[in-house]
Amino acid sequence: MGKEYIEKRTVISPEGNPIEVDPLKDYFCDAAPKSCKSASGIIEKFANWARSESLWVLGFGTGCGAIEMRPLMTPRFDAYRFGIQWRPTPRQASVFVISGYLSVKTLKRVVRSYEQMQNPKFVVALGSCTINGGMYWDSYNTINRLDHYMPVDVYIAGCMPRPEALLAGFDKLKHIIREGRGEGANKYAENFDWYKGNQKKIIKDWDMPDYNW
Amino acid sequence: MVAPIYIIATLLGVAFALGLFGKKMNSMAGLLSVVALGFASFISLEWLAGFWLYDRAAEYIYTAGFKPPFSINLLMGKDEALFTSLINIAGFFGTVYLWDKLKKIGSNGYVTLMGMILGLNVIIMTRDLFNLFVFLEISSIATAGLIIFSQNLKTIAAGFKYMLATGIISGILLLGIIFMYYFTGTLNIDDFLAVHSLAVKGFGVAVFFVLISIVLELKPFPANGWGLDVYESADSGIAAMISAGTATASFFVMYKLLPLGTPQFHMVLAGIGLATFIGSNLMGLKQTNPNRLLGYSSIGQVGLLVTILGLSEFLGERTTFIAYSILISHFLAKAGLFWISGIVKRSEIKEWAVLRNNRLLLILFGVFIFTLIGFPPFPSFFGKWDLVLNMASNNQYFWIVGILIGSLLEGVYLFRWLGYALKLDNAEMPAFEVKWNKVLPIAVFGAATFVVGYFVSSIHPYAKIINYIPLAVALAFVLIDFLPVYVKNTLAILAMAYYYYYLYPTLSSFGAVFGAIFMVGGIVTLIAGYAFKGQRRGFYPFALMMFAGLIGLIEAKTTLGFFYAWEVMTVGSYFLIIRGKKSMPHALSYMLFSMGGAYLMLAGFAIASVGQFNLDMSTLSHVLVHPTWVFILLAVGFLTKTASLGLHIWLPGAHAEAETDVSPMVSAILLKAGVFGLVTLFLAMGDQLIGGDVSVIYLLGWLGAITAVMGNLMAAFQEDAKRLLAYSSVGVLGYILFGLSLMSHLGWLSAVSISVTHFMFKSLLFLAIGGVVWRVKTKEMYRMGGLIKRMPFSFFSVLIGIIVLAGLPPLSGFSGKWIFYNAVMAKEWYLQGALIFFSGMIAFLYTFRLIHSVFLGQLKDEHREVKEAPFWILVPQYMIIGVLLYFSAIPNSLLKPIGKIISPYFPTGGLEWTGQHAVSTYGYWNGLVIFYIVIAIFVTVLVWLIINNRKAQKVKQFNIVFAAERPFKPETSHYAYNFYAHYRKAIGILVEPKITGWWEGVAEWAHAMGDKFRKIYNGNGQSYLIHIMAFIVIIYLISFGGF
Amino acid sequence: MQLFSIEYISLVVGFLILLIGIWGILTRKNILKMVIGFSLFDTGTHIIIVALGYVRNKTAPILDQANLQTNTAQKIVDPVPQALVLTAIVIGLGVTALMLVYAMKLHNEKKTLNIEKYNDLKW
Amino acid sequence: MQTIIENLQKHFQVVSYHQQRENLGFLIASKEVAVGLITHLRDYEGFAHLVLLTAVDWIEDEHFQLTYLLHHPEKKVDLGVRVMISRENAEMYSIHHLWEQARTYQRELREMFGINFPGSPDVDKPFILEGWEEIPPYRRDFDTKEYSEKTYFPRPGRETHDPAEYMKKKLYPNE
Amino acid sequence: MGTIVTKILYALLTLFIVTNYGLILSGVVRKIGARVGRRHGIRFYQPYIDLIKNYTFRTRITHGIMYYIGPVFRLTGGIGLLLFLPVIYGSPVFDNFSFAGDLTFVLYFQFFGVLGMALGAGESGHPYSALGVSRGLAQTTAMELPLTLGVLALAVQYHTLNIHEIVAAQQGSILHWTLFTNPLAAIAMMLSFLAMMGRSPFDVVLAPQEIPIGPPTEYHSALLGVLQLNRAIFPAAKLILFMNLLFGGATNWGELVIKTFFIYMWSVFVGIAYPRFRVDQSVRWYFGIPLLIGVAAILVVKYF
Repeated sequence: MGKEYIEKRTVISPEGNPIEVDPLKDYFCDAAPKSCKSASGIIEKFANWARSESLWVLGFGTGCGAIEMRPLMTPRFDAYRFGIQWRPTPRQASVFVISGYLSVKTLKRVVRSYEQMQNPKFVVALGSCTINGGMYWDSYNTINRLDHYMPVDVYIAGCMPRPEALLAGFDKLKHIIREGRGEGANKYAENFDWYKGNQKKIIKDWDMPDYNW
Repeated sequence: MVAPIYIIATLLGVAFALGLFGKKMNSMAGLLSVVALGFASFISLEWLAGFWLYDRAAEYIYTAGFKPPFSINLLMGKDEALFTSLINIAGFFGTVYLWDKLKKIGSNGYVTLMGMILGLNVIIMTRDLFNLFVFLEISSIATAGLIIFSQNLKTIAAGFKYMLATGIISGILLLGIIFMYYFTGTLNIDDFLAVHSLAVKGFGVAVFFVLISIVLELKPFPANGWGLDVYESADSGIAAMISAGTATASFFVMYKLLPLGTPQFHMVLAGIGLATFIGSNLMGLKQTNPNRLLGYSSIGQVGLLVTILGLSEFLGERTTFIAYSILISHFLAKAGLFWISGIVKRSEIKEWAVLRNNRLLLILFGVFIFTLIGFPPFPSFFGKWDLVLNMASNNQYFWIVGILIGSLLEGVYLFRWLGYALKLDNAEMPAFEVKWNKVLPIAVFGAATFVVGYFVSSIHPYAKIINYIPLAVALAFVLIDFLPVYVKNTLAILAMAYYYYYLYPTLSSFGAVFGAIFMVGGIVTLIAGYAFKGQRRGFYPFALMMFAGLIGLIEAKTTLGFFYAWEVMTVGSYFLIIRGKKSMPHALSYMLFSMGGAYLMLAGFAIASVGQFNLDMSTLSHVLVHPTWVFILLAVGFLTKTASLGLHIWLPGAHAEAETDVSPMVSAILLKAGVFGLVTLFLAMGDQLIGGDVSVIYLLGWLGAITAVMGNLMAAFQEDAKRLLAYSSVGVLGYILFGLSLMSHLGWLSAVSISVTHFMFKSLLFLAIGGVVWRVKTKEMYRMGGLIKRMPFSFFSVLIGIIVLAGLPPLSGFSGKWIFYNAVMAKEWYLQGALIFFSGMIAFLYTFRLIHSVFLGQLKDEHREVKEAPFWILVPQYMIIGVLLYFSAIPNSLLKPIGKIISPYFPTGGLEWTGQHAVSTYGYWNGLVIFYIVIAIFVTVLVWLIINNRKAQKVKQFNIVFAAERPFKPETSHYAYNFYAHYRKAIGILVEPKITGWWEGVAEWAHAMGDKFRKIYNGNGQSYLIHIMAFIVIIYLISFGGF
Repeated sequence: MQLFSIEYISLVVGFLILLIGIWGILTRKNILKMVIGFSLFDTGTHIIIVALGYVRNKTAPILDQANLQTNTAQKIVDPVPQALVLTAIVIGLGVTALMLVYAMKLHNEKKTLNIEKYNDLKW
Repeated sequence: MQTIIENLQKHFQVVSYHQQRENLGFLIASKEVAVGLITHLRDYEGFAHLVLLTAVDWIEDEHFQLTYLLHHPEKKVDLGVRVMISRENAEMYSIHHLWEQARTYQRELREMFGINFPGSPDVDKPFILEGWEEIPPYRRDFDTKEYSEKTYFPRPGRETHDPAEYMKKKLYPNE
Repeated sequence: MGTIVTKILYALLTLFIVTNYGLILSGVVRKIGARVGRRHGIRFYQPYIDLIKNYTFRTRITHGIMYYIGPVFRLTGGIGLLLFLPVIYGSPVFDNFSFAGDLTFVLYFQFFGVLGMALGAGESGHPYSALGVSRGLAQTTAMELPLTLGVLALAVQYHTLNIHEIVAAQQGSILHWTLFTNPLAAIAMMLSFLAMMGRSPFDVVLAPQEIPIGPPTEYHSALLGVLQLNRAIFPAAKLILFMNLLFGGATNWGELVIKTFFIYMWSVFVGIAYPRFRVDQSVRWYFGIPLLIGVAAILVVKYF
């Protein structure tokens, strides 16, 4: 119910011929993601250094933890000095900060945004809610483990973690990237069916393609 | 030679003989009448031929064996022969037309008709005043008799009013006659003319009574309500007789008696005529009943003829030519129109769309309307030309203004009517019955308009040197209209190509440039015509007619030739424009603005001809009187065609609603006619000063700059793609006007080169957008979108088109802008120059909007399977693109020749070329190097990007970042409607349609005035009589009361 | 022309009748009355014609044996107006007759003779 | 407040009235009269503002309690109208024609409690939950913990304690 | 042949220097902005890292051919503008291709990239892209009017549209700068310059970092990298243009760096001090005082 927009429909062309439109197939690219080989040796190291020093964060406040991210930009914490800056669109961002609990409804948007980011991409998950559901662990609508739905590079524990903890988390992420372990995007592509299965298990009204390019 | 008395004898004899016929012999009676009228026509035509071909002398016919004043005498001269021919032919064909109706009435009908024609014949021939009275009465009794056969109450009431009025009028005539007799002792007109000079005091009053009653017979405004009612209610065949026959005869009486009047009375007469002409055409605006409309028009035309008579002192020996050419046009056209009305039998002009069911009648209808208004090649065109020219040479500008205003008003309702007939929906209207005997007279008269037109032009000293071959070729396409479109298209292209080949060696200077635009442009746009299927009836004659007119402009040696070509072009383009689905109102306003502009030009040419020995175009360079006015009139005339601000309101609709390949013809090519006119004018006349210190061209420069800004601004706010392009044409033409106004080498170089490139990019854009509209069946840009995926070739065309339009380097549009900047600097018109630059900025707004809203953004569901535009529409586009790219890389291939053409006129301040490197006083520019450098950088960057960006995943239209959501419909995700909302908020106040509103106000005011005036015709016969009496008193006071 | 001469009086009378006729045509609403006015107008005209052609102490321009021989031209009044008036009367008759036919037809259709009722066509 | 109630009792059958505070009272009306009563309160008594509409699941009594909380902007008093409706075939008359915003509350109640409001616009559209297939989650017979464990991959190792017991043990381990 | 090769090599040299200068300049300016806000701020070489990172993305998508070559147009516009300008006065090395076109050409050429980029953004199908373009174009038209008037006033003053000659006329003393010889034109042009640089209060076109709006919304990876390169080169080229026109040009790189830095700081100062205009507000603003100043500049040079 309420999903007419993904049902097949027939429109009339200017010449008067009926055209069948299948929204999911016609509007969206349905290619599956592929795991990308990393370059070899020093080039990849250099690239990883660049990636780690230029963390463009997707500005998407997913939960209550979003409020903890704002002070990061203030003179007191000033994340800019670490090469962290906010981008308004997933296309240009490389780090996705999941800031707090995720309801099923939010998860759907998160998955979409995550998939719209380009490889390599990194996920930083904030707070206990993303780890095990936190205080909402037995809620009918809040996920318990984020890593069942997308690869998570860094968990930052706390309810909520303070900005200092966040900075420490970002620092950890930098190390991970520099060591070449930030391959979440590839992991996602390789285990795509599993992740997709988990996602589809809880997102009942699935109105998007399997992979949002 | 058969003696003219046999006309009378035959008609009278047959009329009496018919009285003997019984009821059962109606066909027999009819046949006899037709034969009699045919014989009468033969006699008068024979005389006419005798006069014309063999120079016979006029012949008097004496009756009863005495000479006047003791008997009645008749005269058969050249004029009489002509007029009796007209009357008898009208009678002959009228009877054929009325065959069924008269048969129903019986022999009495024939008798009455014979009586009427007889009466009119005698009226024309007689030289005896009392005899004139008698036969006037006979013909009006006969007319009333014909009317009374109708069974319709309205008709009978109208007939009664007619009787009352003519009774009173002839009573007054009789009084006048008897007093004239009392004072002179004779009734013979020739004798009156002899004694006229020694008239006593009372004699003048007597003459006044005679003349005023003849004037009243001609139905002057406002004492003509009775005539209108008859026109409206009588059977169309009878109305045709009255309009063609009675009015013609009455006119001749006026002509005959004219020398009786004093010069003052002639002026009064002219005034009455003009008031009638303007008044009845003004009131005609509100008419919806076709017959009444024709009545108004008829009265108006007769008013014009009366004016001409009244002004005969000024017109001198040309009076006859002018009056006759207009009269014959009116005679043929009005009879034809009444007859058509009788076949159509619709009492609302909006229902005339039904006429489309019969192609022949529709064509004839158009022919008659154009004849009536005075378009070439019909006789009245030459009449009006001579009229205005002669009035100008006598400094009678007031009359010129009046006559032209009246003609324009007439054009309003006639063209509206034509538009209704051509365009309104006729789906649910039943076809009407067409009988051969009804069509035959109309067809004969229709053909006669051409024959007479040719004849008239052949006796006109200047008209006969015009080259009519292109027009004839265009008209010949009417005959092969049944052929399939590809045959006609090929023929048309061949004809154009051959003519260009033939013309090419003779072209020089600006003629060569504009000749190339007109002819090559025509051929290129005609190629798109192959995309059409079927027959495409009615396209080729008019397309070729338009091109014939354009060619004529270049070929024109005389101002008459120029004006002729201008009008031919207008006719052709009118029919091209009205072909569009919703273009009826736009075609009307196009026509009216064109007419208005043409009349200004006519006036300008007329003033320019004063004191000249001939009408050569070169006379414009040494205009003797009012050169400033000539300049302004001609300039404004041309500016109507180039759609400058204030005169632009016809353009957007006309160009936008036209068909795919018509839009480029009218927008990219036709507008250049105005530019060519301006070029010719500026070269011939140079600058003019108003009041000694304000330069007209300076003002035109400002006008051009403001037009450029406003045209572009309005383009930016359009939702309709073709309308956007149309407004863009307004803007670019403003540019060109500005460039020409600079009156310097560079200014002209930029204007002429923009003229050429505008032809190319606007054809390109109109064809490309037209091709898209062809497929997606809408012109609203926001209904399209994402079509780049479906129509990549069209997209590329539009891309090139807008880059050239916006004047972005490295493509050739920039050359115009660059030259232009230098020209502005040299001329020191900085503020105007800044405006022009600003308008160029606004061009970015609408060009981006055009390409984005149509080709980029979200593809709509309905358009998922649209095909690329038809092949034959793409072909000319890519031809143009090829040339554009060539001009971009090698700019001097275009600019050098134009520079050479300009140099003789503006020798200093040109460009210095070293290869492709151009240097002006202020700056420099090397198109080729820029082209190479930009391409080199572009390729390098592209390669760099491709190296870095391999294997990109192709995605579909909804794979966009949508704030973590997804788009639901393409419609809601396509930002296109009101694209510049914020801009509108900021400066939208500039583009409120104030000018359109002003023109609408003018139109409304004219209609309201017409409506107000016509209320005097309250339908009461008695009021009409009061009008007549009051008219007499007022005219008497004006003539004799000294005011 | 002398005051109170027969031709003057008839001229004045003729004009009076003519004016009465015009007055009738312009003011009466009844069609028949208008036709009568028209007749008066005609008659007035005719009287004027005759009056203008009258020459004192001369006879009617009827050529008989008696006056055919001597100075006919001096004895008769101007014959042309006489001839004209005859024609005019005939024509006037014709016109009046036709008007009456019209009046009849109009009355048959609308059962009224008021001219103001016949204004279906206007403007 | 009292006068309002007295007025009301003239027109409507008010089951009980309970004054909680000086400016807050609750009354219980039957399902049939409730809408008329609320309309009356809005149009004649001046309770112009619908503060909220909510429900309580009295599973033991087998009914839902709907609470319409109305506010009187001039007198600054609130009046709650309670309506008991059966859990079986839970249905109530819609009041979206009185307050436009009521439709949102009713959509929420429809989704969370499964209380139907026939005629309320969009009442069947998903409100917060997208594609919910179980029994409505706010009904007390829906076991969220069981559902969560079944659905959301609970991370193993999580221990749950009774807070009072746990803290006592932790703070006073010796007792 | 040899001259062409040297020309190309010289052009590459200029390009290299200006690209680096542009990148560092943007980093430094952001650093200064941070310091003003009592922050430590980014590292001055951060733009390099961002640039490299964008080129090292492993996946990318494309919405179609125009989307793909839109950034190419953009960067071609930027590089072209730079190479058609005389960068260092009197230096044959850094004169590049300024022999090909004069000031008019340069003023028009800057739209080459803008239009191409707008088309590319349009093909992405994102409504915000089109919205950003529509805002940008509208603001540009308004901004160009005072600029044009100023340029015309300059051309009148120096009787040329040749940038070389304009620079040459300003040599000798600081008082020969157009800024002092023709202050009205300079003011008009510097006001237009604000919107040209796209900083606050005229930055609603991109609305950086706040709402996902503006033409580059859909651009990423190497496509974004190309745009970033352009964002280093294009403003630098514009700075050089203004320096040549108003501030006496530069005879060496040091002078160029100092002058352009201060010209840039003008827009930075204004940007920090003033909040953002809506598009209709900025359009109206440009039709107000700046336009009047421009007209006054014209009148002054014409009649005095």
